[in-house]
Amino acid sequence: MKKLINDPGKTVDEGLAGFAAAHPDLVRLIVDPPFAVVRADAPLNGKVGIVSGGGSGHEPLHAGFVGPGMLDAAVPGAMFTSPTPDPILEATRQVSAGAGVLHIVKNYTGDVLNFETAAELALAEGIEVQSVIVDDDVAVKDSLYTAGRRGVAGTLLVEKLAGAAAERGDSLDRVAEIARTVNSRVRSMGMALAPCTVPHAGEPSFQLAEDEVEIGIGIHGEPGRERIALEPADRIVDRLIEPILEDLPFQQGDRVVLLVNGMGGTPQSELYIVFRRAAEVLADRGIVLARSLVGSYVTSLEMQGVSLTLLQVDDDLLELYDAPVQTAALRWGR
Amino acid sequence: MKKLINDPGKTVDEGLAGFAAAHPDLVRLIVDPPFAVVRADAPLNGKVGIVSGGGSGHEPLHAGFVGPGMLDAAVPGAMFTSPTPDPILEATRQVSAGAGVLHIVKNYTGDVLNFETAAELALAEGIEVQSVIVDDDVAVKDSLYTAGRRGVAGTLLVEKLAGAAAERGDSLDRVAEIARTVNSRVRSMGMALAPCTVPHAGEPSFQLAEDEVEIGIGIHGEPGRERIALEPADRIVDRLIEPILEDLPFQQGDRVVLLVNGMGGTPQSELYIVFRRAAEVLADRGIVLARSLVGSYVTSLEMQGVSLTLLQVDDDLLELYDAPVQTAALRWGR
Amino acid sequence: MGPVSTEGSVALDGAWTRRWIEAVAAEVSRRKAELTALDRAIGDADHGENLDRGFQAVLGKLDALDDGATPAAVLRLVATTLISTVGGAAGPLYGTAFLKASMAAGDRDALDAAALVEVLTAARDGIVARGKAESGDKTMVDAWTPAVEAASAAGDDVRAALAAAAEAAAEGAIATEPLVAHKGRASYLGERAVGHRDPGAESTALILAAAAETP
Amino acid sequence: MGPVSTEGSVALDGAWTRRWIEAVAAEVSRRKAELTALDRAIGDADHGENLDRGFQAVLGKLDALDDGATPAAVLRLVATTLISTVGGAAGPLYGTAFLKASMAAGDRDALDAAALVEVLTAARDGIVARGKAESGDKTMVDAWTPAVEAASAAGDDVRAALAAAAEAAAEGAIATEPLVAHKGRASYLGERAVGHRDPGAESTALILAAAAETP
Ligand SMILES: Nc1ncnc2c1ncn2[C@@H]1O[C@H](COP(=O)(O)OP(=O)(O)O)[C@@H](O)[C@H]1O
Ligand SMILES: Nc1ncnc2c1ncn2[C@@H]1O[C@H](COP(=O)(O)OP(=O)(O)O)[C@@H](O)[C@H]1O
Ligand SMILES: [Mg+2]
Ligand SMILES: [Mg+2]
Ligand SMILES: [Mg+2]
Ligand SMILES: [Mg+2]
Repeated sequence: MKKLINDPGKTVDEGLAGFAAAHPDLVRLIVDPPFAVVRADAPLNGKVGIVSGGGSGHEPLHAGFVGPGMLDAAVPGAMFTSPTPDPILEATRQVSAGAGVLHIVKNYTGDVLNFETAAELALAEGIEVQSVIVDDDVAVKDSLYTAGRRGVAGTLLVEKLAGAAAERGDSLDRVAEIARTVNSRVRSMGMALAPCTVPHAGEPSFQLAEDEVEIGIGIHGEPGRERIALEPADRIVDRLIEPILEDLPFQQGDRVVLLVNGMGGTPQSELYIVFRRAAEVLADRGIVLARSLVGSYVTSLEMQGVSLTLLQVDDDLLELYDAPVQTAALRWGR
Repeated sequence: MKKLINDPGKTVDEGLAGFAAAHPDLVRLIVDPPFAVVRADAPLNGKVGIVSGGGSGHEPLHAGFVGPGMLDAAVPGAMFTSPTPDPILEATRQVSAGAGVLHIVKNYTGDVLNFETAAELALAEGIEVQSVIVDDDVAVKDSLYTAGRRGVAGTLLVEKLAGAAAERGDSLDRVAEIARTVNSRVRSMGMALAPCTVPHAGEPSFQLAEDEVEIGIGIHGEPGRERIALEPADRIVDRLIEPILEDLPFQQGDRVVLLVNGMGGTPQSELYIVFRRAAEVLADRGIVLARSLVGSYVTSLEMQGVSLTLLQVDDDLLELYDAPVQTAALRWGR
Repeated sequence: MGPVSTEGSVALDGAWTRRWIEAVAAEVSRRKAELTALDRAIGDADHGENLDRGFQAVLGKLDALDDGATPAAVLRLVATTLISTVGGAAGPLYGTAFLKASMAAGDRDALDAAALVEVLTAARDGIVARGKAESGDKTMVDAWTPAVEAASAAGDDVRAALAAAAEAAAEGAIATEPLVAHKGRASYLGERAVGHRDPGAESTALILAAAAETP
Repeated sequence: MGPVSTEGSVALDGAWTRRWIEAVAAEVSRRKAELTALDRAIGDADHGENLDRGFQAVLGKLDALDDGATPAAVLRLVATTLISTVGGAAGPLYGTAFLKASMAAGDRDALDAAALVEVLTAARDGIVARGKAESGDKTMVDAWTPAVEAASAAGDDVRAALAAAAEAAAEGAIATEPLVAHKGRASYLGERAVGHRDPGAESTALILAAAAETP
């Protein structure tokens, strides 16, 4: 294992210390209980607070999205491990400004349970909390016989659009409704060429042969649909986009935001090769590419691979997408 | 070699096609002669045009920096290979708006020679061209007995500040002078944990043992100062920052922009661990951290590693750094 | 307080509860890599690390407890510490288990066999209430439920009850191997989870084995 | 035009120049990996790929030339094609070499030994003017300069002059091995470049060997 770290047990702490030192204009770091990254100017009078979080190792998710127009706080857990209720509660307190707080939670048992406890404790302190569970990953069957779909790169879009709604002054009910609408219209699927290594584990989370790829990979290296022989990028894109298109389903005339997301160790040129084919498939289907986002936003340490995300938008959602955002990892508008 | 590509010979073409398809609001793609990425609204009446370029594989450099406040055109060559004069000339024509054109060239023999030819041809067509050579890499001795220092991540800052000067309407002489000033005050050094593989080569550009790292690596995988056993991140940062600080030298009371740049395959959390130590060293020396930039901006495909860049700034340079920029890879301000 | 005979019966008082938890912490630490390896196969390779972080934190807090602390007080400390240090799925689930166990122990100074069964049942029910797993879903519930049943069938010798619970939990953990998972991360694997033991069921067996062996 | 005897002398006319360039293209293609491997050791692993891209492009354009094209016309086509397709350091350097060679060839229908020396000298001088390398800097100049000198010492048989140039270039390429580089990417390596042959010197030797062998 070769990493730019000092101590496998301190990677989360030191990475957050660096993040806070690099972005003092955007965030402050809560170290007790460890850890929460809170928007520098929170709480903002009368604004709904938005808190997200989850295991570390998916950077820039979530801390990189704290700032005007997006999250009020991010609660990073240990590497790939949901945070405990204490820092979630503390973050909720710090961003509560009288208008209630929205928790955006990726659908993993640990995240759901820990955010649930924190929400109960916050409620007991008189803070109104609503929770939205994100489960956009079509690689996993959503049935009574699974923990349900995982929350993956679509989380970024839920955070962006809900954040924009909160920023313009929408009520907690309305912000939560928007977050649920976005979740209901966003679908993702990912793949891996090569695994990542969690620092304290010291060995790769899974093994792939030199000619194998995993289709439907999770962002913690959880296996997905199938393991196949390496194929040209265009064929791999087809394997990812078909299940996404069929699922909602996305139809001719739909307008979409297309997010091509790198898993952490994928060069940008490959993301654009993937984008090219995905845009081609959409054009073939008569689906309108309303907006494009390409980058490594919801990652899995240095995993090599990519995920595709499609969000079906109308004018209202597009307005929220286009609204200004000022965070370490996502910036546009004013 | 496991990559998200279709054909090793087409990675540059397809990546650029994807880039242009993702960012039609920012750029247009010139395919004949292949290739140049030109700002969508170029030429801008009376504005100095800024053209940069070089081998592909360093994305988002340079195409990711085309847009308001930065480059007017980027000319990508084959993978790791300087472009030929033809597309440089064509890009120069397309951004020429009567106020002259600045070429920003990284100091590699190939880039220097090809841009030189293009500049001569442009001049013959009546376009006034000035060239600035960027050579910020302190890993290589600048002596009569080498090709001189390489241009690495500092190029991004030369492009940003010169771009801001051109955008506010400075003359060609002034923009070139600013670019040269930035180059004279910026210093970088990088390292690699693991090599990258150029698609058409099919095998890694160099070999490192499981416990080895290369200090002073170039952005094409060119060897640097020394090969040493893996050390904690903080020690590695010290090895990179010391030669940088000594070189200018940077002194107590100086204000600096600190750029921590990922080589392509490095997870963001590691970049922030590196940032943390670099900021600590600066604080120890009484050097003032005026601005911070952390991300994978000047890369080497999927190489794992990091580079540090320091730019000494005064109020004027800081104003140019802070000026609005709207490109695919760098955005701030309005 | 001197060493307690390992023969015959034992009083499950506050001091015993503390010794048991210390033994759990030691075992988790020793078998951390093994638990994580089980989780690597069908999860995300952190179960051993998670529990070790939690029980090491518990060790650090045990000293602050009164010497005369009741079983409930020890269990409550374990619960709150696991909740605030473990995270993931195991943190809230084990946290709830110890919390409900502590509530079931009430103000008793020591647990007799009947109380032990009540406590184990409360722990199991807490996990089921939080995680909504059924038997056969390939989770820690598949170790807890047989353990509760075996303890209640063991009569009124606490040591026999503990031994029966430990044995049943161990068997329950092994019995998760042929199953497809319906809860937790392993559920994402479908048929590919077959043949692997559930890490949480294994850590449950570890916790109950430590109880059976605690003098 | 039929095959030309490989014995005795040969007319270095436009047709010969074309056959030579075709032979270069074939050799570069065949030895591409070898040239790239030399560049991997002390550069950036693209020299073979770069030249192959360029000479394949040249092949595609040769057909469009007049049958009666002069040596200068062929050399000029090579120059402009290399300049617009190779890139990197080798593109402008070889481009300039062929351009200056073409200018030196003038409107001659064929080159005699004296003209050949003029042409080779012009090529070398063009490279030196663009790249500013001196002898011993571990670049292609270390193959060109001995080649020019050997050709001019060879008397007035063109075949002998070509053979001498090829041999000297090959020796010059080998002689780059013990050197530290002062130009190009290899200069970044300092002492670590010692023991490796310069890829550009090797490709120069290839180009001149092809000339010596072209009937
Ligand atoms: N819904 C559930 N009900 C009961 N136990 C569960 C449930 N989900 C997960 N588990 C248990 O948690 C264990 C995994 O714990 P751990 O690896 O620490 O958490 P995470 O899955 O968040 O990484 C599984 O092996 C399983 O026994
Ligand atoms: N300044 C120079 N003068 C003469 N030849 C040079 C000079 N710089 C580089 N070269 C030659 O160019 C060769 C490298 O060519 P190539 O690999 O195609 O270009 P690049 O270095 O841009 O990748 C070197 O082996 C050397 O012979
Ligand atoms: Mg986990
Ligand atoms: Mg090159
Ligand atoms: Mg786990
Ligand atoms: Mg080269």
